[in-house]
Amino acid sequence: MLTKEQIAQRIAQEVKHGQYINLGIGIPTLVANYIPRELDVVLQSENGLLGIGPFPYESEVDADVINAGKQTITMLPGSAIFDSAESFAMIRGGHVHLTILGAMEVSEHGDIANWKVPGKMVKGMGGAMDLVASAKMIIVAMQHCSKDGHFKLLPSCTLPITGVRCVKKIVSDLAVIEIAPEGGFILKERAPGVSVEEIKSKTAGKLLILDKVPEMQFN
Amino acid sequence: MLTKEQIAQRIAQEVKHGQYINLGIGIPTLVANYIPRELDVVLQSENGLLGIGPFPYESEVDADVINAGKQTITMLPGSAIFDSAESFAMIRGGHVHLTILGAMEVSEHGDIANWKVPGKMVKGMGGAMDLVASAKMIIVAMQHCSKDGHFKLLPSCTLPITGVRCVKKIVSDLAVIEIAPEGGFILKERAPGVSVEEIKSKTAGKLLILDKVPEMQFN
Amino acid sequence: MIQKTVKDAKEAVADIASGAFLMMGGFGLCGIPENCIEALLEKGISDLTIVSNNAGVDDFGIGLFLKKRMVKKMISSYVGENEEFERQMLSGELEVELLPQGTLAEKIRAGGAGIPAFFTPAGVGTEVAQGKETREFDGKPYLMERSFISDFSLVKAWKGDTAGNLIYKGTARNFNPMMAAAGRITIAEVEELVPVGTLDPNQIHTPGIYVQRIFQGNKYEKRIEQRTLSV
Amino acid sequence: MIQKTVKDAKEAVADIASGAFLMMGGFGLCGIPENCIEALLEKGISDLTIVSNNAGVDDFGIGLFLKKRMVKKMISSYVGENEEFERQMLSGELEVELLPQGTLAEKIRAGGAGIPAFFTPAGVGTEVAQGKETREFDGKPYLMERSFISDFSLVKAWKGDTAGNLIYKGTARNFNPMMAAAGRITIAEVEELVPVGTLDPNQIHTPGIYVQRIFQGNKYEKRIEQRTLSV
Repeated sequence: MLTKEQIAQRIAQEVKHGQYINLGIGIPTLVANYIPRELDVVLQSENGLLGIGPFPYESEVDADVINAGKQTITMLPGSAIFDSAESFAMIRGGHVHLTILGAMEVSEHGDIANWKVPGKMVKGMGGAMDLVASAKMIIVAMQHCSKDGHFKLLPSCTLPITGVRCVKKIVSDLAVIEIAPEGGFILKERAPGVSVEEIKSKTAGKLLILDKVPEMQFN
Repeated sequence: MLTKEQIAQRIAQEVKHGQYINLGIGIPTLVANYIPRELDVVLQSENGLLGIGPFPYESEVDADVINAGKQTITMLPGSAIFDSAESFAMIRGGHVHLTILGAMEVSEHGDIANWKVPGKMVKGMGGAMDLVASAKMIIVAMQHCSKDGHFKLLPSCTLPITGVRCVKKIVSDLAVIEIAPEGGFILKERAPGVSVEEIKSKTAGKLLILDKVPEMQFN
Repeated sequence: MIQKTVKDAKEAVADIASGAFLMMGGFGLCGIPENCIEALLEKGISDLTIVSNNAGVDDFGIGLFLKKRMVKKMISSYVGENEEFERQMLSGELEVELLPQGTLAEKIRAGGAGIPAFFTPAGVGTEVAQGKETREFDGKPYLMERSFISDFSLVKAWKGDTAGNLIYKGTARNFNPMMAAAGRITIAEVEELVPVGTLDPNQIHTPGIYVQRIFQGNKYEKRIEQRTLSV
Repeated sequence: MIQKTVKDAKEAVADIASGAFLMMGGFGLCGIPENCIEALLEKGISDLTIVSNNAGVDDFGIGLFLKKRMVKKMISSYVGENEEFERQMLSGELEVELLPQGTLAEKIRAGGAGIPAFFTPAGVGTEVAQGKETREFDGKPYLMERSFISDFSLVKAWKGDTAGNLIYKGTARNFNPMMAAAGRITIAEVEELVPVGTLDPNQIHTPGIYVQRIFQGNKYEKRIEQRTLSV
């Protein structure tokens, strides 16, 4: 089973040179730490910044420079600031190539639920609905099952969804999975030491095993 | 009969303190010269400027600072530059209070035609269609008849129109006219020395004379 | 230039009454109109409808309005980090309309720009689509969204001049420019109010035409929600 | 940062072929991509569809394309001041779509922003409304307008950095920012190309995400159409 850091590390392998990327809150934010330095990519923060830099040192903290998780951050040389309408023009217009975000549930058709648990939790969708409706490549970072053992990879979502048929890839603590165009979770890679059987038993939706399923590689 | 300058001078009397104003090409541009200095107003140029200043002196000419008539101009202290989408956001959103523009024809219902003579001249509507569809107050500066004696204030326009039921007021070389909500040209003022009879004979649309018709006053 | 200066926040918000439809700039606590918020708290009005991306935290920003039960309805995209909010919402005391953040931003932008409606892919097939027209363009489904115009927009900028021109700093810009354009009356509070002619016309973020009142705020706490440091 | 620099105009436009759908920035001759225009003239391609507010003058700007019969269709708001244009249009050699300037600007803005369609009051009841859906909102009629996306957008800025961030000067900004966002490939030519970190992030007009190629122009004539002076 992967740690959160390892999930982030595996997702970072999906990043390509020249991409503009939006990282959601939580595990996705950690991905930034593992993107190879030789790749030039730019991180977008939907509250209005291209070129997210590292967290500031104490002396650099500026309350007017935060990311979408409301964390204090820095800007990189070449950064640009813009308003929220422009930020989502960028996202909606397909200029952001890759979106990485968390999920509570994903269906075998690529539907995603991550913004509401009726009667329990309603924090709102923030920018997630715009992101999943627009980005060309959407990767979900998530735990394969909930802590109390409930399935999260399902035939169809039980929670209110964030977007329809949008997720392309999932990296969980157990596996790398792609969504088949006609529906189904294609098992592409296993976490080190995790068996195909275990993944099968923890996936409620249709799991497709088209080929040998190698272990994930980390360098 | 008024000169072009006098038409502009009479229109300037309609300007109110605190207004944002868009002036079209031709006579409307001249209005700027007659706005009383004690009134604070701001002139908008639809190519992306608030705060049009006077023409530049030779040494101040900047090819990157022009008005919508492509004339070199200057900016005033407090000016702001913006792009064309923002400029028409301003116009369409009703933030520009007063639009003054020329016309080839106006109908008694306030329709205006000023962008096309089929088969002869097609320069395009530029920003005129947006302006007449949006501004709260639209004043037309025009010659009452064409040079060859054709009527221009008509029951309905014969040329392709620029906007429907939008003109509120006309200042011609002969008269100040308001458009009646139910249709008709209400004669409000005569040019010095011009008789009501003459105006009647030069207006093809329904001319309404509700009251005594004073001569225009110039100071 | 047209002069827009008012004395202070109290004068600026004097005619905002109970039942008003307000827009308030800011993302989290970043770029919020702190001085106007304080002045409204003192007025003690109620039944407000507020468009704001977030709802502050329990003891700062719009959270303070919630505590005093000044709000009838919130229109936001994300309302976590606020327990009193959650309590009022779940108990039904507070009406809440949640919208995708980009849809929210664009509805406000459209309002200021005289566009009554537009189409967006965000929210298609979700709860957000309920009661909205869905329509295909080039084979892809979109929702039709209507625009927002406020009675009063309360925005916060870094610098402003007496003609109402505004410049924002960093990510404190966020929703402020669109809200400034979408207010019937827009009140701008700034950290520094300067004479006209001081700001470079090329660098104005909000042209003065959108601003009816401007004043320099008394003080800015600029509270940080997540102080995250490199070590 | 992602590096976008190309050597010159020739390299920048190398893959623009006959039949392409282009957007070209500028209002009149102010803010036009002079170096890209020259490079395209040398390539001698044809059947172009060009979105540009104006069509240049007979011997400068897009007027030069018209002289060489490179243009199949112009989409503009105002095309006066160009005799060859008028001749080709009236003879039927040139297809022309005239749009209200604000509609043109917003169609481009919508294209870059992923909005397939929006409603505007401009043109209701006129020739422009032909074939378009008219719809009432709050008792007022509006036209539905679709968005534009170009194969290539050619824009001109004052300063730009190697990551594609752009700053415009004066009214040379005009249509350039929206077109930059609405191009599948956007080529920016600038008067001064600077290293990343030189431009203030708060003052970027076009964020680099919209720009795929950038170069410093060889020279700029910046011809003035109406040199009007105070005396």
